[in-house]
Amino acid sequence: MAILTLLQAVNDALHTKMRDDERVTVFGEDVGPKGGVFLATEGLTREFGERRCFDTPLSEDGIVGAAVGMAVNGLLPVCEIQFQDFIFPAFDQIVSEAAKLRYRSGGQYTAPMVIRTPYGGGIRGGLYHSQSGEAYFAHTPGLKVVIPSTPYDAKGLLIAAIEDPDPVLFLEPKALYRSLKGEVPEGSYTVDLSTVRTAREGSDVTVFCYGAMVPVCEKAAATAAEGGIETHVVDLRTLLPLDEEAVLDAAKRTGRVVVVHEAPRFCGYGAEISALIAENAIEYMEAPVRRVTGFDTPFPNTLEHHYMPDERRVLDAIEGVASF
Amino acid sequence: MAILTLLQAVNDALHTKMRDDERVTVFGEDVGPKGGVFLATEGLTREFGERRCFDTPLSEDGIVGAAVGMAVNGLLPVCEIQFQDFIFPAFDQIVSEAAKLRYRSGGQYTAPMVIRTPYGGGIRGGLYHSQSGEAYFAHTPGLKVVIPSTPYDAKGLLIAAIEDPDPVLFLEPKALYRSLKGEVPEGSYTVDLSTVRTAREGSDVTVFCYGAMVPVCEKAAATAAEGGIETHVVDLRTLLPLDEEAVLDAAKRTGRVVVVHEAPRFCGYGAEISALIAENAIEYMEAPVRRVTGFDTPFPNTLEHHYMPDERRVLDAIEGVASF
Amino acid sequence: MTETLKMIEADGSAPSFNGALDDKALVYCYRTMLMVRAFDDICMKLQRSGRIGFSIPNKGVEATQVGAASALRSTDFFFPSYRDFGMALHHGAEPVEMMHNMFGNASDSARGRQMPVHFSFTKPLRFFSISSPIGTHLPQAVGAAFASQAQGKDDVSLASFGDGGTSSTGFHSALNMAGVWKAPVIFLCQNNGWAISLPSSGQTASDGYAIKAKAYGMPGVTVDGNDLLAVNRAVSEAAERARAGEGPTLIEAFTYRMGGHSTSDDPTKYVPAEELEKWAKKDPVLRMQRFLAQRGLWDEALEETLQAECAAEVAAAAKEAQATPGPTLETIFSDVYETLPNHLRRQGEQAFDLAARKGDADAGGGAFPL
Amino acid sequence: MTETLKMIEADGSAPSFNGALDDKALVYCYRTMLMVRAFDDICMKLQRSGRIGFSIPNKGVEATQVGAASALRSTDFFFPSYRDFGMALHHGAEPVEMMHNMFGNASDSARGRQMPVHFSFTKPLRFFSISSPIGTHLPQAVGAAFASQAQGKDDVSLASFGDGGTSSTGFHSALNMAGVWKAPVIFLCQNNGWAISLPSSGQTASDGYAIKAKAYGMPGVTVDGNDLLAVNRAVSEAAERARAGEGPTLIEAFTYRMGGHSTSDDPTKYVPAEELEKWAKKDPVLRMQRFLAQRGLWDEALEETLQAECAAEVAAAAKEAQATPGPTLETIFSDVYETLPNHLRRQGEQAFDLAARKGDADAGGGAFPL
Ligand SMILES: Cc1ncc(C[n+]2csc(CCOP(=O)(O)OP(=O)(O)O)c2C)c(N)n1
Ligand SMILES: Cc1ncc(C[n+]2csc(CCOP(=O)(O)OP(=O)(O)O)c2C)c(N)n1
Ligand SMILES: [Mg+2]
Ligand SMILES: [Mg+2]
Repeated sequence: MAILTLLQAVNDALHTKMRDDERVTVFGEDVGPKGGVFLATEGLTREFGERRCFDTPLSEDGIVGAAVGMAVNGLLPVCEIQFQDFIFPAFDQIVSEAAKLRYRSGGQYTAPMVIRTPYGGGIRGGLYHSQSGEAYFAHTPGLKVVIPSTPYDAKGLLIAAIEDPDPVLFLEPKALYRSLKGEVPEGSYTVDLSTVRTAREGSDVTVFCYGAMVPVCEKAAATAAEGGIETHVVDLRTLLPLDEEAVLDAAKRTGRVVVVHEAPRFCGYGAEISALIAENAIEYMEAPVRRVTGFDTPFPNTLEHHYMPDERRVLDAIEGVASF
Repeated sequence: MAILTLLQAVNDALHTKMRDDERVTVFGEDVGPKGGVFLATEGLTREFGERRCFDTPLSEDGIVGAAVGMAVNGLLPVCEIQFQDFIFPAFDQIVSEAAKLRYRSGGQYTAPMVIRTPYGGGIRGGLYHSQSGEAYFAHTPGLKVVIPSTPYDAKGLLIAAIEDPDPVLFLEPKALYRSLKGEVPEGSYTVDLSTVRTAREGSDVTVFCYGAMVPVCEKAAATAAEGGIETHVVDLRTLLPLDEEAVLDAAKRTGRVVVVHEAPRFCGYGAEISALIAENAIEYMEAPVRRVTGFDTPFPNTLEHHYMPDERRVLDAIEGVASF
Repeated sequence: MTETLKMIEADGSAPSFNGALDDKALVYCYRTMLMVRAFDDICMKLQRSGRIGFSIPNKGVEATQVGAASALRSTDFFFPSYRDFGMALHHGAEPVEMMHNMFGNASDSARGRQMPVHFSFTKPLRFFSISSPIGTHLPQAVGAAFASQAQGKDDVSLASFGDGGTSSTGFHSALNMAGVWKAPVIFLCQNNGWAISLPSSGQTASDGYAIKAKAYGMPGVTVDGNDLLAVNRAVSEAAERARAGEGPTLIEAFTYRMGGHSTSDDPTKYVPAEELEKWAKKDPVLRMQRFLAQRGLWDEALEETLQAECAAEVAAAAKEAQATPGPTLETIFSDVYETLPNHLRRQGEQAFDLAARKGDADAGGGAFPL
Repeated sequence: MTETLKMIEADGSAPSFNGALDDKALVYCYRTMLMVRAFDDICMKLQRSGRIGFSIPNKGVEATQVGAASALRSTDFFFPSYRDFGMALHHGAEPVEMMHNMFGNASDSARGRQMPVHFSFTKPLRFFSISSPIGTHLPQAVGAAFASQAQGKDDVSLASFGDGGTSSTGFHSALNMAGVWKAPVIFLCQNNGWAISLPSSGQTASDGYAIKAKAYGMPGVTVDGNDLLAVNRAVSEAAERARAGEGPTLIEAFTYRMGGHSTSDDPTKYVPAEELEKWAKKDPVLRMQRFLAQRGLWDEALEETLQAECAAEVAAAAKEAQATPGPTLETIFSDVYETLPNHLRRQGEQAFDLAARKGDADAGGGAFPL
């Protein structure tokens, strides 16, 4: 098996599905000859031609709107938003249109499409090249929201997203694009949407996380283990629909829970995890459900390492709930 | 004191502030001669002229974008989005611009502005005239999010919002526009932002709600009282920033909590309330924290009364946590 | 403003008509216009009597809708606005199916989820599901047109929208991309004088709407929207260009909304009475009638027959729709995704359970059936 | 494409120049151009050596920036793009303040919260805080222009953006509203040939960019963007019209981005070498230099002095900025709102507490000071 970076795994998934299915059409800003600003689409125009991988004008609304139109008329669009921070001009197309089309038409029209976009901090991108907007989308029925944290999952989940009959927002943790390598099978395979991944087994504390926070939590868990705390790390990976049973099982297993994400805390995705537990497993809890998150501020530039949860902060929370 | 509907109270607040302060400028679609589709701005163009209350082209992005520009250059814009469902083309201006301007410029530029918009169900408006999008905005640092549930609060909170140095999203429960009357003082007064309102005192169960759900919860509380359950009803009214201390106090008071809103449950505003409690008051809880919300689907039309939490559903939850 | 294409004179003569539509087709167009009016009328009555909640009148704009529809095939992809159901009727959509939507009942293709007038058909024509946000369907029409072309089909997309719609985000994104892609799409701007209470003169400072095509490198055409033949010609020409790979066209149909914006609107508050009178004289249905009469295709007897047929058909449709029960509780939860996710299944089960325990909701067979 | 306004010939002669800028002003403009280049150069070096993270080069577009700035007052409201800091320099912004931003340090007016090149000034000119999303500042410029007018001031707003920016949502909303409002705003589209890797020919199918003005009922002007005098004239005329209440103007300055999009970009991957060579011959700084020489305002000695001055000033600025410490932890939490809300105060206190307990963060005085 090849050892690929997460970025290469994304690229591999696109190549694989484009070879498999000629309906798959990739477009967005700079995704053609340049191969995308992160090079996730490198080589696609060369291999599949301009009709199947091409640059668009600077219009996220147009990109996603056109994707909906392609999806209802026989193609399988996989569009890219250059940074998740720039998805907001397309918010209306995503939330009002793609997500609600099947429902409002009684299934007469559907939008099998994927929106890929790099999200999150860690590249000194400041307010507008660092955001984690998953909660905006996870609150939108009709959408699926996926965030991989390993090269294997990146490929398998992206292929599953492309094959999915409903619109999928595929958020790629840009901080892991090149920093993370892992085994990736050749050819096509899928990772089921709506499943979580156990990144580490443990019996004392359960940590829920996703995307770029997974390796941070794994590190914190390793350090905690040195101090005798066994941490169970769950990579949520499909944020919507969420495998709630698995979440509750993992929470009950230890009765001590920490939820970690980069996005601001208030009304962030972590709140849903806490709420699920407070509603369905509160009697199993032996400690407060703690959240370790970005602060409720915009994303700063110079101090981003203080803003993003790091091993230090996660570990502190693990120790806190373990000793409660 | 005059007895006004919530709609009249909004109209009164606008008249009052426009008389007080000539910087206040009202604009949006159909807000001029027609007085708005709900008549919230009726009479303003007549009294203050076209320069201070006027219609715009059909462009929410333009409306909010222009409001930011007016705000940084000496006016106090109060723009209207005709239905909250149509705010999404302006999402970028709200989330990327208005909310982040003070931060990104180190306070050199600020956006004291108000976006008023009717939200919520109850008028057979289907998918696109019924939504409750508060969670999208409450997850956005830099914004304030306000939802009144009484005529008194509507006027006092709106005046406070107009006077506030930061951008405020003012969501008006359209289901209550004409159905609810109450005493409203003449002239200017404010209701502090970031305070909750105790709508009913009780010692057995605490219900958190806002907007059009407040009267629903009050009715359920009244019925519960007949069955011997004393319910404490808290109208959150300023969703961001939230008075978290008051929320935690009210939750600890009974140890049994129900959170109610119309919006879909998953990653809805209620999740934050549950999460706050799970993090800071879990040891006081004697029952699961239950949420009674809209379903995780788009908003249906014919069956909207099944979709929106009603007395029946709230009461069931109150009884459920009371007897846990 | 660019020159306006016009074919039917006030007296009904149409010297430049080249027979693009044969006699049968002409009468059929007229019949569709009457059907639109009949459907409108009964909906107004149903709304006034509280049987349906809402409707959107089409009086005044029938020639634009039907003229455009008559220029296209039912395999073309219609991306309509809420004021366009005449296009569907023209291609054979059943009034009763539309009525099910007006009542939001169990037989509605959208299961009563949408407001009235938000139709959706996949047959006998591709009439895209209408949504309320203005302008969002324009980039979708471009994407669909791109897809037709990519799959080697010569179908075109028609995106229809109002003067207000030109200010929307979607308008700009769509026309710009369509221009760059040379997508086979026709943009039909129905300038009906108003966007709710805003006159079209307040919507933009441009000299008419067709001129906006210049910003996107495509031809712009202004056509008399109350003249069915002129609209048919403009749309036919645009469709021909599109099918030939020559790209998109923006058509401004200059017409007039002769009623309120919707049944919720009181236009007397803002529409000048003189303006309404002026346009009443240009009534598109009368105009078409005079044209047909001049060609010997119309007489009082035909009028009576057609009117009676249309009235009967919509009345029967309304009766059937009214008698059809409302959607069942499960329709709240279905069609969010292709497969019902667990959290929604649970929410549905809880709703059914509560309905069973506390009544006040149609619980169907008792168990949540999805 | 509309006719292009051009004043300085390749040899430096400018027969149509009417003395709109006096000799001192002309040399000052030239000096600003050199300062932009000096600032750019040192930033490239700082970036390559890892001292700053990012920069955006301006080589090739200096005449457009400085020409536009020289036509406006510092009380006018500048809504710049990230490639426009020459406008700020021209009105007296200090290179050292800009450098503080490049380093994101404690003296940066934005407290190191933004990426480099995202400047913000309230004095000596109103240079609106730059944000990364493309096109959002255009409707803001319209609102600010409206506000100036409403308050009886004759200040204008300048909105500056790229060819890519014309496809954004904000472009459409802004130009349409400005047209309807007759707002005193100048839209300056810097068509520099590229939007990252997309050539401007792929951005739109329209015949140039100035023609887009027609869609909004305002004049559109094309100007040679490498010709400072021509840009100055076009912007001056637009400003005059705006101040006189005659509304907005769209100006397309036709110029060329002679470097990469940013320091993160490798343009050799997609920019044809011939194209770059062609434009190198039209270098706007050389063009201005020749013009000044023809008027006897330039010689080698002046060049040396100016270059030395600029280089010294930016070097000193870089030195000072580099020596300035980074922002303190509290700056994460301030300026979200005017008053720090309780939940943020708590988050800040926790951050300080953790830093105190576990180190690895500058906790300042130890207590959360806001
Ligand atoms: C994005 C958006 N903003 C506002 C509305 C509310 N609204 C519904 S129809 C309408 C006017 C539309 O005018 P026009 O496009 O001219 O179409 P017409 O009704 O005249 O056919 C408005 C403002 C909406 N539906 N969508
Ligand atoms: C809304 C949005 N989409 C995408 C981007 C990413 N992006 C940054 S600059 C740029 C190209 C801009 O081109 P242009 O407007 O011509 O300006 P130039 O860089 O040439 O000065 C893109 C696509 C962005 N910043 N904002
Ligand atoms: Mg209209
Ligand atoms: Mg450019």
